[in-house]
Amino acid sequence: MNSSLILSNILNPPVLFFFLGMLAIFVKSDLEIPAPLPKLFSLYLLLAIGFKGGYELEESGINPQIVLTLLAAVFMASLVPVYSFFILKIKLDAYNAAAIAATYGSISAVTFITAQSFLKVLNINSDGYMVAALALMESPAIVVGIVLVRIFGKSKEKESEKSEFSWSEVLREAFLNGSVFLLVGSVLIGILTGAKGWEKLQPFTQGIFYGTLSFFLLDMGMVAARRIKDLSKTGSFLIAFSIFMPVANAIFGIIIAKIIGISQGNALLFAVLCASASYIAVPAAMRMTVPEANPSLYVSMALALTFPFNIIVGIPLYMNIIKIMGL
Amino acid sequence: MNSSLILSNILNPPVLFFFLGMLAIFVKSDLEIPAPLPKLFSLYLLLAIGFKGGYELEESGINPQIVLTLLAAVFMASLVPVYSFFILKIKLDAYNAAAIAATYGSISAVTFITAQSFLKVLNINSDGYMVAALALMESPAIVVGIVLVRIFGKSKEKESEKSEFSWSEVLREAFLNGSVFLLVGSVLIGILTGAKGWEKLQPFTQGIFYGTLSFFLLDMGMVAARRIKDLSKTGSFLIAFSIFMPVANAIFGIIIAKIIGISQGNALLFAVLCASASYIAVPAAMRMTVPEANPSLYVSMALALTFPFNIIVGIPLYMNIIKIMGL
Amino acid sequence: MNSSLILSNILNPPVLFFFLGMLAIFVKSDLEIPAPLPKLFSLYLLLAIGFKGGYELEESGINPQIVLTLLAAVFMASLVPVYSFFILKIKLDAYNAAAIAATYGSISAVTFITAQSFLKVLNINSDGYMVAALALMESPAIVVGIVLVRIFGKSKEKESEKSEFSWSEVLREAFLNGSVFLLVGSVLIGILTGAKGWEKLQPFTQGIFYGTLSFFLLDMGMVAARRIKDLSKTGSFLIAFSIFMPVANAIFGIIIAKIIGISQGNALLFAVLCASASYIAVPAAMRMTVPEANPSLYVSMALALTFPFNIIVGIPLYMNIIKIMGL
Amino acid sequence: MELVKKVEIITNSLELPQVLKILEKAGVSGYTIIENVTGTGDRGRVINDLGTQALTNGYVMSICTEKQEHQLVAAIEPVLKKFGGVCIVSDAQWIAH
Amino acid sequence: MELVKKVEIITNSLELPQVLKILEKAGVSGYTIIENVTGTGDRGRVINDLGTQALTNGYVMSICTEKQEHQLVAAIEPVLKKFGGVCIVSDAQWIAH
Amino acid sequence: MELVKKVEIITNSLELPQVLKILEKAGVSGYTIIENVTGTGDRGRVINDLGTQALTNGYVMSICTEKQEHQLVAAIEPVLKKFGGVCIVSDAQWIAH
Ligand SMILES: Nc1ncnc2c1ncn2[C@@H]1O[C@H](COP(=O)(O)O)[C@@H](O)[C@H]1O
Ligand SMILES: Nc1ncnc2c1ncn2[C@@H]1O[C@H](COP(=O)(O)O)[C@@H](O)[C@H]1O
Ligand SMILES: Nc1ncnc2c1ncn2[C@@H]1O[C@H](COP(=O)(O)O)[C@@H](O)[C@H]1O
Ligand code: NA
Ligand code: NA
Ligand code: NA
Repeated sequence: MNSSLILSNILNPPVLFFFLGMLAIFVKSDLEIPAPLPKLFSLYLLLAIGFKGGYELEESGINPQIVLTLLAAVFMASLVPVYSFFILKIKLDAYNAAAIAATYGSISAVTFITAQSFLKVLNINSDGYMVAALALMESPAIVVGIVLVRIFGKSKEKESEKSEFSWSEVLREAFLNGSVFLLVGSVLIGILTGAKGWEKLQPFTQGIFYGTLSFFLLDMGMVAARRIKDLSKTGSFLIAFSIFMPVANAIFGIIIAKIIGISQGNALLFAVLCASASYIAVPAAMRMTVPEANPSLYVSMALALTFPFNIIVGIPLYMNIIKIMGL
Repeated sequence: MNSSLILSNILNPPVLFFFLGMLAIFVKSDLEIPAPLPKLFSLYLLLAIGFKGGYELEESGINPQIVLTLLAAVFMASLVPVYSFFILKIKLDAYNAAAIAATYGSISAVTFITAQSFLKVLNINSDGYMVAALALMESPAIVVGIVLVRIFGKSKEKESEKSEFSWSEVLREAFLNGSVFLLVGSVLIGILTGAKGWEKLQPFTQGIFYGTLSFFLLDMGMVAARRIKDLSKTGSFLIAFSIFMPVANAIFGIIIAKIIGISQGNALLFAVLCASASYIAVPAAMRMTVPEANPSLYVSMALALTFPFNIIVGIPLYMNIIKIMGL
Repeated sequence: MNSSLILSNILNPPVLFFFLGMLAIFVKSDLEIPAPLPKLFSLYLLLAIGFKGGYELEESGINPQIVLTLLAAVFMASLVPVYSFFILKIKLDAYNAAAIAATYGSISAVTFITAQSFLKVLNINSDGYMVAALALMESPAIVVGIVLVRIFGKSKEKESEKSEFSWSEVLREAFLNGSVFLLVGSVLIGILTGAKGWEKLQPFTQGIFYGTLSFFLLDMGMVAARRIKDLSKTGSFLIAFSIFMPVANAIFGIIIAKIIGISQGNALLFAVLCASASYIAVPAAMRMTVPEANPSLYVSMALALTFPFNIIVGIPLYMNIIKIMGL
Repeated sequence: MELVKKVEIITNSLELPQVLKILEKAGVSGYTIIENVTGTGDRGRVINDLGTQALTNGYVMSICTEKQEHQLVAAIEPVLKKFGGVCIVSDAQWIAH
Repeated sequence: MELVKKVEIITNSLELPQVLKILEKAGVSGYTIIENVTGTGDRGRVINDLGTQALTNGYVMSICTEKQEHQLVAAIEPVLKKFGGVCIVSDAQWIAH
Repeated sequence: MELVKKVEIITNSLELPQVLKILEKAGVSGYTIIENVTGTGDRGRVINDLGTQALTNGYVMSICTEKQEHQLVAAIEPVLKKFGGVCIVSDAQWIAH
């Protein structure tokens, strides 16, 4: 693998702050970023990338290529949890398999943003509509996950309780969870206000963007590292899954990217979306709808393994694969 | 009404984020901006407009026009609660009438800031000293409200308890509440440090201003929408009051603006100050000094009706009236 | 003393906001900056000065002068608590004497930052490596303080309890406390990413720096003023100590600065480091390791006296001494 | 002062709205909520460091009559069984305004 | 362990200073405060989403002797009557440092 | 419902980890934590306005058996003696999921 890619990734301040956060936990520093400060950063990042994506989309307009990419995004977001589920069922019950499958079918916005920042270091272009792909890929896996539980879960519940389940609540949780809502809303506002709005908000949404991302990744490094001890209860099957599944999903994504012919930068973002796993929206939805599954499994896999793997190794690795495959 | 004015207002990112916040509650998204993050935004906005106003005041100096405007501001802030009180007394007891009257006599800083941002979109000038008017209009209504209670409230309290009432505490609450204090303090610092200070702080107080305002209005949209169900208990009299009173106050303000001959931009800001209602400083003061009044009445009127009305309809409407009246 | 220096210091927005914060408490305004917002500002400031220091260090490279300065820093940080201890022992028991000595041996980052901002107003240069001095001076006093307690404290504990004491925990607390860790980490990241990283993060780490500092000092003014009543229990000996010791330490620092021949700007920063006292890292460490000492003593001395004294009087005073001594 | 029952419920924050509905159905005169508490139980450690309530706990306390308490406990039990958490009842006296 | 009374007071945050004064006057050895709690009572819902404490509740708990408790309850009652809130008393045992 | 002991511990936040260790050693089935509470006691006022936990309190509550309670109290006492704080025990009933 091209070592300059790894270096470009690692010598990026946000990634270094991620390391610093992990280190803080490993050496038991009492560094702390108390709640709800990290929430401020994550809301800011969603608003900022949404607004920027919307503005760029307004500038570029819609074309068949964009539509094709977005369809591919929905396709992958629905397919990944299905095959993941059957792989996971080998070792797990239907509840945990479905919850983990949903986790990996969905995406991590901050991994996406870190990949954008990596592209910027390399001076490779990517397009605003990829933010729409990001938004579209967050929810389908939740629905797929719940459908899988409904089909394969041998419900321990009595019939009376089962009737309490409400699809409307599930769909709301899936499509209107805070991060999807803010992201889509910001995209729309970016489209509506165009260049004028962009000019006004640009010092906020762009100027302090990388600094805030660095701060947030510092926190995420701590959050991820804190969960690493939970991995001991996870078992080697799931540990392997948390590393190899993302890579497989990324390669699958890159193949599709090649087929539909999208640019290098967009292909990397697409690969990263396929490879990343959700540790916020999906866990919240699963905690409510599949309480039988163990949150510390799906949260710690996504957060303590897949997330750092993607940030540190995955992003340059997928870029390398893209170059090898000649996109 | 001039539809391009409405459009200019609505296609302003901060206003769109306000809509987005309201929508989040209506569709029951789990989007959340947890306390105390909104406090950060509101403190920031007060510091930033205060500092900017002070700097501009230092640049322009004081003239008779400014003094006249500030006197008009204090006049309106003292008069509005008086006539509001007698209108409200038709249907309410003295406690609630006084508390609501005080609420509408005082102002909402974020409505003022949104009007400033609307003027900026239209490229209409306004002056730094209007921030001083804002500061001066926050407190008098609190004092007027309490005086009205003292006169008209048939006190249920025993004489012994009555003696506990302390004017010094009331005046402190009125003139030294956090928002007035920070605003006035920032104006003074802006005056003292002038161009040098402005240059140093400008990326903070100006650069990220509209972004932070957008973020804050996103939250305020959620806060306002959350209180809309409380309106069902409010009754049609108070609902009508929450819409028509602001318009009447604004027209009254515009007439005064015409008499004293201030510019279009300043007239809009003055009208907005007259029209807006307080949902923070005054409720806090009323909760302490008039505990007999029902907070959910005055808070939900100011927050769920008057505030969104002013942000969405009021600001362009008052501008239209100003144009029609030929200011 | 040169009155223009005092004026330059006082007409600096951050210092004025510090006054404003103190005033808020004195007049009993209900202004409030709720936790954890101040933590956001303090983390930001550490990250920003660390990153900037690291970048400047990478640009300038290492030279013997730098090494000498850093050695002097460690020397002063170890020496100050020793002689402070023996002065304090005149009136206090070994526990309180050691805890206060450690407090004054260590440093206050925000005093350092305010001094940097003062230098900027005066257009006097200082170097990035002084941030490394800051980082190096935070911890040694903690270790010295604990050694002093071990030697001079007539332990009330039984032997069995004494064995619980763990040096590894103390050293971790000393060298890996959150502020040292974040500062050193940010310096290293600044060095590693150099000009490229600086360019990316500059709007964040530099653009909004003075505004955030102003905000933080507004809060610190409130925090300091809140502790002033605690001083009544402190006694005149400790009150005198909190003012004269910093001046003595600063003069001592300036003499050393003259001997090793560092520039005016760096000398001021060095003097301020010697003069300032820690109110966060050291109190935390002392609360854990010397629970016999009274936290309200060392916290209120450092926070309610030494900190405001340095911010308002100390910084221009030390500059004046530096000028008189012909550095 | 009046003899009353003090009911305390700790469960996943996401279930808070459901718990409040149960309280209101039982007709209690009020309740007090502390959000974002953490803890440990059979479902593992709860850390409040993700920007979501999904993985924190909520604490609700309500003063009620003995009759309301019985109704409450019966209604809360299935929620706790499904989503985890505890319900604690003790004796107290109170004055309300 | 010593038999004591546990007094819990929940009221509007603005009244917290007044409650603490009452506690200090009663001579309690200490108290613990949880700020910004929310809830529902006769005065309606309390939501912590405005940048002010005016509309949140404060929670104070104090361990005291039975005698102090009587004095406390008597002094707190008019505050609760005027500004709302509740005062809960229960039996407990404690050890202090 | 099961008769249980409710143990509440309030101490300096820095000692929280040590308290949790003691709870785990006593084998309790769980506990609930409220961070950054404030208060007053023999060691003076605790204000939560510095960016550090060093000077705030932590609150821990655990439902346990009487036997565990005895073990707990014995183990907690020296910590409270050294670092300050209080430990409160009361009777309760509970249902866990
Ligand atoms: N024995 C206990 N004492 C106090 N709180 C408990 C106890 N057991 C559980 N909890 C609380 O209830 C939450 C959910 O418990 P569980 O469903 O057992 O994981 C925990 O995170 C704790 O906050
Ligand atoms: N029955 C109750 N149980 C627990 N807390 C209550 C109860 N009634 C009132 N409260 C608390 O006291 C506050 C003020 O009550 P109120 O004055 O009745 O509105 C409420 O917001 C609740 O936090
Ligand atoms: N009598 C009491 N009632 C309730 N909480 C107390 C009491 N005494 C002390 N505390 C709490 O325990 C903490 C430490 O107490 P102390 O070690 O006495 O300073 C205080 O800050 C309070 O939060
Ligand atoms: Na994925
Ligand atoms: Na008004
Ligand atoms: Na020092």
